[in-house]
Amino acid sequence: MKKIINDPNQVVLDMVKGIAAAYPDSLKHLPDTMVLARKQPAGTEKVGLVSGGGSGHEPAHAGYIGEGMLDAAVSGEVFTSPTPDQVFEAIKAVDNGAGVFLVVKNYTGDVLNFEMAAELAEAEGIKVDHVVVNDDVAVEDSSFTSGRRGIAGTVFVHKIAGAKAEAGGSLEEVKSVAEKTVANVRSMGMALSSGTVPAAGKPGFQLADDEMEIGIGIHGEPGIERKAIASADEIAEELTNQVLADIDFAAGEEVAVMINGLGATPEMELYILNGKVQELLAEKNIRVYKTFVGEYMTSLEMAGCSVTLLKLDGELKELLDAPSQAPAFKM
Amino acid sequence: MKKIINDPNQVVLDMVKGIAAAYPDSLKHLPDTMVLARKQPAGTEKVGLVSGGGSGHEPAHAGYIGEGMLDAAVSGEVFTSPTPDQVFEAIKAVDNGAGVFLVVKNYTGDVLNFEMAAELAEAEGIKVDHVVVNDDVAVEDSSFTSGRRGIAGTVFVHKIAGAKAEAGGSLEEVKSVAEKTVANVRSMGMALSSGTVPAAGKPGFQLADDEMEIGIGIHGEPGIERKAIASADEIAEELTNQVLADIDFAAGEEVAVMINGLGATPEMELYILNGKVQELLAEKNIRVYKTFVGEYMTSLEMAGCSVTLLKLDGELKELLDAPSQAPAFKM
Amino acid sequence: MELQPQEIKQWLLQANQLFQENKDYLTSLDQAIGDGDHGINMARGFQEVKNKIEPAEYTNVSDVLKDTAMTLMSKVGGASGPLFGTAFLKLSTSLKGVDNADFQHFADGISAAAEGLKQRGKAEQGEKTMIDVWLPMAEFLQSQSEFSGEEIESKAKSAMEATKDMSAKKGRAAYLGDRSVGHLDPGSVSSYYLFSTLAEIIKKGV
Amino acid sequence: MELQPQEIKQWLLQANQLFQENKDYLTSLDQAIGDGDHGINMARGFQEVKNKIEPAEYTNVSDVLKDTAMTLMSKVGGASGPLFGTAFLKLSTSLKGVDNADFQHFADGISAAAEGLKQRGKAEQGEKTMIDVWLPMAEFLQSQSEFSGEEIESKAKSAMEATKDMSAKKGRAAYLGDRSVGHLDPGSVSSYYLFSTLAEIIKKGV
Ligand SMILES: Nc1ncnc2c1ncn2[C@@H]1O[C@H](COP(=O)(O)OP(=O)(O)O)[C@@H](O)[C@H]1O
Ligand SMILES: Nc1ncnc2c1ncn2[C@@H]1O[C@H](COP(=O)(O)OP(=O)(O)O)[C@@H](O)[C@H]1O
Ligand SMILES: [Mg+2]
Ligand SMILES: [Mg+2]
Ligand SMILES: [Mg+2]
Ligand SMILES: [Mg+2]
Repeated sequence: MKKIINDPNQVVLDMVKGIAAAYPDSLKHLPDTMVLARKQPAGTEKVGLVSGGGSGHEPAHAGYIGEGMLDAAVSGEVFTSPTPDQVFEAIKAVDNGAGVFLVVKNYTGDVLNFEMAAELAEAEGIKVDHVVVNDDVAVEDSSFTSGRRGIAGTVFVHKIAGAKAEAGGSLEEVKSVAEKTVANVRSMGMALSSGTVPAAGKPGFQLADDEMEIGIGIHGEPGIERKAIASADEIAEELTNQVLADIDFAAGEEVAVMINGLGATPEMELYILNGKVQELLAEKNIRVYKTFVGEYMTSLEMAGCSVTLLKLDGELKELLDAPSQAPAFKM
Repeated sequence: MKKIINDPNQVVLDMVKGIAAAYPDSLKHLPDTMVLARKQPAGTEKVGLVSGGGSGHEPAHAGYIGEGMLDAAVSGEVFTSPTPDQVFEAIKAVDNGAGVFLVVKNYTGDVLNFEMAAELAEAEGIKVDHVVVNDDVAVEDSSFTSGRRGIAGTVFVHKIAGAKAEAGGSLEEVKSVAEKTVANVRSMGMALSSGTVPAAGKPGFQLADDEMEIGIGIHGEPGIERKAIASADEIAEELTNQVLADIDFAAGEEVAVMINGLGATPEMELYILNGKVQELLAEKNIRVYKTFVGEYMTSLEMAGCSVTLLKLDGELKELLDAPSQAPAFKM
Repeated sequence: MELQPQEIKQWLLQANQLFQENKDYLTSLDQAIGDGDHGINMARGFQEVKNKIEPAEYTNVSDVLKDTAMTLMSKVGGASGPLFGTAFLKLSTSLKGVDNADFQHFADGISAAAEGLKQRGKAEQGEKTMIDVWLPMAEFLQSQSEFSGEEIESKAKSAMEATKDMSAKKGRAAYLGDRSVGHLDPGSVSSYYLFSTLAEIIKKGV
Repeated sequence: MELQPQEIKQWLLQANQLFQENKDYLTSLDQAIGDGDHGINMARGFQEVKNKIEPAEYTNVSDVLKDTAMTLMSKVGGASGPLFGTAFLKLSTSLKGVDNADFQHFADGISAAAEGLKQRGKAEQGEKTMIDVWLPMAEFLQSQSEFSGEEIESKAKSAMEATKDMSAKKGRAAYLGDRSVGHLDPGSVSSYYLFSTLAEIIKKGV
């Protein structure tokens, strides 16, 4: 394992401190927690927006804190959901009376810990609601199992719910746009290599030199198929088609596209992939309203990418376009 | 070599097309070239700002095209300076009568090709001037040799010269702030592993599992020292001290900090490094005005990072803070 | 026999030792069908449990178990943190009011824990989760009238081993569906460790 | 003897073959003390030269060389593109007005090319660049009165080999300073390939 770290068991705290040190004017690190929160002007009365999850997905989630997006982010251990007490601290820190909305990715751990935090907060009289993001079409959407995972599409939920909260939307209104976003966002990823959890010290899985894995999760959870590495065009086709197969598109409908790098894949490759994705959408008469290419939801230094499509209507477009000061999603 | 590409010999063209496809409203791909340029409103009369270099440093340079930053970027083959005719096309495309300013990194190839392009443009009556960025303190600053390399500090030159041009500065004024930036910016990098040029098919160099290289260049050019991998704190100390040793600081002076990832290093590690860099600067009574953490000037999928400090005065601060719509440097 | 606060403490301290020793093994189980952090999570959590309960003096079993529950809840995270936290919290609540745990009280506590796990995890038996150890164990204890170290050990072991042939329906392994067959469920192995150290304590106490 | 347009063309086409065959070797030389693209650059550039000049009909040597120069200039990039481009442009300009190149004309052209390289590269002899092949070659030719394939080959080879012991002052290898000693300069090896194929053409033509 080669990493720029100090103690493998201290990476999250060191990181949280390093993030706070980077943005002292806009961020504060809540003492004795792994919570980063926005420094808000006194008298703010907006709905508080909290997200978080295991670490190792940077810039998710702390990079999305800022005017127009999140109010706080909770960092768990690497690839491990944060604990309820930590989430509870975040909720308390951002509650201004209008209630707090939680954006949760659909993993058992995240759901359990955030739910318990919400219970703790409600017991103290704080209004809390949440949405569970499950955009990963690599996994079957079943009510008999854990269901689909939440991956890069979560960033669109942050953006849109954040814009609504910033605009003064009520807790119910924020929830309603967040649910609309979840209903309309789909993603799928692939990997060429695994990341290494610092405390584990070795890669989460092994792929041969000529292999790739389609449908991989952002924690290295196995995908749909392991097979010979294909060209960028073929990968674009496979991911895009799987995403499109999962959601109905009428010709002429508009989408936002996110081409997300999983950590070690150079931007060059993401743009090469994007070229083909755009071509495929154009062929299918799906109009691209806006494209985001970069690292939005990573998996440590995994090499690979994901493709996310978000079907837009007028309301979602407006919220997607709203200003954001979050360092990782400035608009 | 595992990459998301089609033909290893077509990566630059595929990438340029993919970038153009991502930002169709703001960017255009000049036909039959590797030049991307800003779509400007008719009647624009600002100084045109052109940068470029070998590919493989994404988001440099095309990611910096946008209002408030570059007008065009020229992409050479991977790690290979673009040719004069390509740079010339960019110059012609962005010239609106106020002249064109070139930001060149100090590599023999870049300097030669951009100089020749300037000669071609001048022969056609276009006013052209340029600055050569040489921020890498890993290399001795000598007039008897090629001198220092240009690395991540170049992004600050884009930002500041871009803001000046956007504000209506003349070619001379743009040059003057660019030169001031170059005089005040210093960087140094390190690597844990090498990137692979697609057409070469194998890594540029090999580091053992317990080795790192200090002072590496962004094309894999060897550094100052190859030694046992150190902790993030030690790396922060080594890079920061080398940078500080090269430029005089009076206590209380202000800097902009850039912690730049070279490609495969997760943002988590960059923030861990940042924590220590900020601590070191605070100890030395150097005030940090603004911090940028992310991938700004990469070297394909090299694992590693660089630390850049830019000494600021009132003028540079104002220009650094000016709005920018460039996808990779929104402010 | 009755389990005294000191024995409950010993149980958890020995379990901690097992989690430290088997950290890499548990992590490798989780790498196969999950995200590869289970051993790290349990080792971290039980180290904190040790730090919390070792120096403390307890006069009743409920308090040791409550401290354990709260520590797991706030130090583990992931799926296993709230789940093991819930299990120990239910066990603690169930034993409130007595100093020592007699067999029936303890058996009822394990039943409450298993029920709590089902609710928290929204999972049923047979879905390849830790529930597949806790529920059979609860049922087995309800069929007994006295602590038996040997039988608890063997029951826990066979329940744990039975997860190997299951196809996961809950937790991360569910993403693999039938490809999870052939792998032990990491959380069930951890649960087995808990019951096997309990069995040792019982054997010593008898 | 005189070099005719057809021979110049043959020279460059054979050089292209050599660059294709030695692409990996040149790249590995550049990986050691540069950025590992020199072989790729030369192979790409000379492939384009071939595409340009092979189908064309030339009535004078200057035009073949000019097409070569312009192609290298616009297809290679990096340091070697403008440098080899400049060398061939100077050679072409120097041979303007004659159909075939006699020895003295050609020798003067190589001198002009070497001078052009020095100016373009702002470099001197002994700094471990391609100039260390071109300049000795120019001086050698000025001391002769007729083409000699053997001597051109051996002169180019020894000049190329001499770069091994030099410490780089210009180009990317200069970042290494004295650590560049012990490695051949890639651009000098490419320059040697040019002169060694020229030598073969001369040998055949004699
Ligand atoms: N819904 C659930 N109900 C009960 N137990 C579960 C559930 N989901 C997961 N588990 C248990 O949690 C274990 C995984 O724990 P751990 O790896 O620590 O957390 P995570 O899955 O969040 O990484 C699984 O092996 C399984 O036994
Ligand atoms: N200033 C210079 N003058 C002359 N030749 C130079 C100079 N700098 C570099 N070279 C030559 O260029 C060669 C490197 O070419 P290449 O690898 O294609 O370009 P780059 O260095 O831009 O990657 C060196 O081996 C050297 O011979
Ligand atoms: Mg986990
Ligand atoms: Mg090069
Ligand atoms: Mg796990
Ligand atoms: Mg080179």
